[in-house]
Amino acid sequence: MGLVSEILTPLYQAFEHIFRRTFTIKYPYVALKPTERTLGRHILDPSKCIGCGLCANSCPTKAIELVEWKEKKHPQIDYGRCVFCEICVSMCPKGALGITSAYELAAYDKASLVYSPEQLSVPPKPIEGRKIVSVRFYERRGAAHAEVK
Amino acid sequence: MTSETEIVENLNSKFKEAIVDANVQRKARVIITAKKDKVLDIASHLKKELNFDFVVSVCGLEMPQEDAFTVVYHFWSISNKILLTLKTKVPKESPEMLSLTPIFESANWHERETHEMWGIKFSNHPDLSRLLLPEDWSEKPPQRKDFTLPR
Amino acid sequence: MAVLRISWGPQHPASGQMRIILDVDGDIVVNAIPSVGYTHRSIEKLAEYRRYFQIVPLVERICNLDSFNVTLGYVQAVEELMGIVPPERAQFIRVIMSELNRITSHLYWLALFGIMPGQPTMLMWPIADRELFLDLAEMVTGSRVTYSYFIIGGVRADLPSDFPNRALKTLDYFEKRLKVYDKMLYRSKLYEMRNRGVGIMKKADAINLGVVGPNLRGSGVKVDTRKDEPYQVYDRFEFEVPTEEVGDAEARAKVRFHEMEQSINIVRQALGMLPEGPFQVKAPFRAPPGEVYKKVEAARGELGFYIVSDGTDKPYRLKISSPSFRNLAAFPFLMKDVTMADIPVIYFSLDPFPLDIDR
Amino acid sequence: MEFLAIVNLIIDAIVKILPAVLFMIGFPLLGVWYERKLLARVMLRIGPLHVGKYAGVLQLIADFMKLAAKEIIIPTKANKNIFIAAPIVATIVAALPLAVIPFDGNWVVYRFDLNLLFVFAMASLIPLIILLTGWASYNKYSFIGGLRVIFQMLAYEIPLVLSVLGVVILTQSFDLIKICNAQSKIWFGLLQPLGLLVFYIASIAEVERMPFDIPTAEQELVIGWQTEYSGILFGLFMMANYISFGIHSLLITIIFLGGWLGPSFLPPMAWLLLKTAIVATLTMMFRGTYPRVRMDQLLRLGWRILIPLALINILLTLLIPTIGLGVVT
Repeated sequence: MGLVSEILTPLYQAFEHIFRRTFTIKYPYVALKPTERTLGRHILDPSKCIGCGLCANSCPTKAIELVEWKEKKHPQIDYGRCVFCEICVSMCPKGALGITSAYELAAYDKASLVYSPEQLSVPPKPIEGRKIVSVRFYERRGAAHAEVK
Repeated sequence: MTSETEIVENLNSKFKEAIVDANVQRKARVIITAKKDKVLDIASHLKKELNFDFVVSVCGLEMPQEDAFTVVYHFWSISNKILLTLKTKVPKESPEMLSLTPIFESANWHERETHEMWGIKFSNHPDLSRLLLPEDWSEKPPQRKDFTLPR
Repeated sequence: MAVLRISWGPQHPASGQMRIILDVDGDIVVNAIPSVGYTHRSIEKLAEYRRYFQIVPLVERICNLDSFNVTLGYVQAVEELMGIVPPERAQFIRVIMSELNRITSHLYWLALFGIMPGQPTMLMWPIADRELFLDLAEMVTGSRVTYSYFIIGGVRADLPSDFPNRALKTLDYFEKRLKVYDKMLYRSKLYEMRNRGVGIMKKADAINLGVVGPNLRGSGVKVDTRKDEPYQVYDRFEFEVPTEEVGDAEARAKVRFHEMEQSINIVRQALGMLPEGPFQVKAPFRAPPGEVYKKVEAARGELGFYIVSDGTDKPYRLKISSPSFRNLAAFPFLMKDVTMADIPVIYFSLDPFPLDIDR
Repeated sequence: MEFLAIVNLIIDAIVKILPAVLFMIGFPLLGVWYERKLLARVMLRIGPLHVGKYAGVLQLIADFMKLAAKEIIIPTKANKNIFIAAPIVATIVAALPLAVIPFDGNWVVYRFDLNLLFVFAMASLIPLIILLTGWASYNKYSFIGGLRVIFQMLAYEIPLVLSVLGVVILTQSFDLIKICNAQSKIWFGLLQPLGLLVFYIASIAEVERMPFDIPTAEQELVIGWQTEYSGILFGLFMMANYISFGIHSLLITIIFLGGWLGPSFLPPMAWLLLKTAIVATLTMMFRGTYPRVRMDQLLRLGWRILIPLALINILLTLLIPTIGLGVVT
């Protein structure tokens, strides 16, 4: 009897899972809602930035470079190199560099991954034209399951 | 249970000439510096008498203003819960010493890596072939201090 | 039949970024030679060119499935070198996140261990549940895989106020899921046929080869750094160190299963005892000259950091003794005179991670 | 008048082969889509999604077109003729049994008395083609995969045939139509559960599906004997595999589960296809539940358990009429 149950119990488990909610979401059509702390691209406050270069100096991957903009030095960030460790933000003495939760940074070429100070100072656009879901968690229905917000 | 100081005393009395320096760094850490020709004897003593079970890591080290590489072995004892650091110096012009693999099987792969990264030859090691570096690597061993990375 | 030499990897559905050269006689493997190094990134050398605080994002790439535990090891070693003690709250947060990360890593292992005999369902379910723990990590740190959350002197940010509730809820749910895995994998007849008696490593062999972590405990040796050399606040929690006597693939799998249960237990205790207070202290840039060897119990086993400092703001030498590298010694030993079908089972019962092997 | 007769003949012929042809094309296309969708749900995923209005139904057509458009890569040292011919021959041989399998009491392409034997004969040809493929590919994985197929065939062809013998003894016929019609009172599956069990397990091994897909074991042999194949040649092998999977599901239904017999609110063919779909679903579920067994375990199961069970089944069958419980005859 033990043998039969050892063979049939997994089959029952598999059948049971057919009727649960899926944990995958249809990503290009719906987007995950970032949490409050999600590390996305930076945002620069040009009025506070003094161009001291501490961010560039402390960056472990040398992703930050200081460039001239509006007759002053400002950081320019290469997202091909950035590892989102937040060291530059914690190093900034004036709080000019911040982090947003815009996580969709994919681009078609390497050059457009380099964000100039001008691009950095513009706040990121919110995700538009798509459903934004937050991953919620339901005990009875399956694994993490997406709920439309 | 053998305490840290007992281990140091035991080694000091047993290998008077071979041990250059032996001290207790802190709780559960013993550092020993020994001459290279006696390392094999010390290792077998560590295994048989002092209950050290396996080699945790082997690494090379190059201290400034020294004409020698330091080979550092770390041993761990399960029963005593003590980590023993055994250092020995090999001259830079002919970096060669006896392998501990016949005594500690667990030193095998670590010594291969050290051989590759530091160019230290472990004679009587069973297999010192390439491990991590590409097969066509022809430059000097990369972990040495005179191998500099491009900035 | 003549002996065929087969390259099992690096371009192979089941090998990961490493290769095992197999000498096969019919269906029997007579000899196996692991060939690694495809993902060598020379982290030890790169670290000599970076300041202490810049190395945190670097070392967590040793094993990005287990990055909390890896960074914890590094951060602890530097803290001991600098002689600073992080505040108590930071230590609790570190323990919580490390244990959650141990579950995450073991879930990933469970997924791979489940698919190696050819069952994709056991791949997807643990991966699905792993997402929940990644969500928890994202809630705290902002990233899902490489966190850079532990910094020298504490943690980067405090726990969010709703974190304990959500973590407890996730753990309650996860306990139920563990029962499902138990039925699906551990009590399944066909998995038992594949795993029982495969890749037996006796106690003496395991010690002699120097394997670590769950593999060593699966052979009946009770070694766990959290008990032997309690770091952070591990000495305040009550937990078991699960061991199995047999030393085969099934025993190693069971050890990891029970470790997940123990991790749930530890996180629950830690969340209950979480003290108030600061979460970081200021750390100096420079470390005094000296050397330190510090180890942690990462998900794959004991992970050691050996740092030699010469008094500057960069480590003079950083040596990483990674668990997967030490488990590599068991490969040629276990993969002898087994059938080819056992190779993936043995491989993943040891839970190697090629990035961790190569560094 | 003559012209009309010819047209009638042609229409008759088309109607006659219609179910077989539709099954040959439809089962791989819909079956693969259904399997992907089903297993995706077991694994808590969504599955095919984009192609087609509803839930990616047309995914397989898109996949097939992609495969057809791909370059056919032939290894330098491979035996070219066998390498290219094998998938084509395999597909034809796999589909041939459909010519004699009835879809209805009298809806069959070509009827003759020994059609069950013909089906088995064709089914046992496929492993030979696969062995040739493994040898012709000039690849170590392919070669080992080909050898494994032969091992598997030797171990499972025998119980497959033996398990049906019970039914053949009861009906005294090798004709599938007679076998099926003999089940109007009770299904042979209920009368001979042992025979059904052995036939089901052996047929899963025969079509190389989980948990017996050892010759194409992904984690060990990349995909075994198919390793060197790409493009449409790979697609043909896949089609051949699914056709034989469909045929074996049909056989189980016809021999053991009453075939097209059922309450009359559905046409006979609908009953047949419905039961086949249920059998196929169960087989697909195994793929989402069980790990693959090892070669030695598979052989042990075949030689030491299935063959004795099949023989016991024959013995019991012979006892039934002797004791006087004859239900059928």
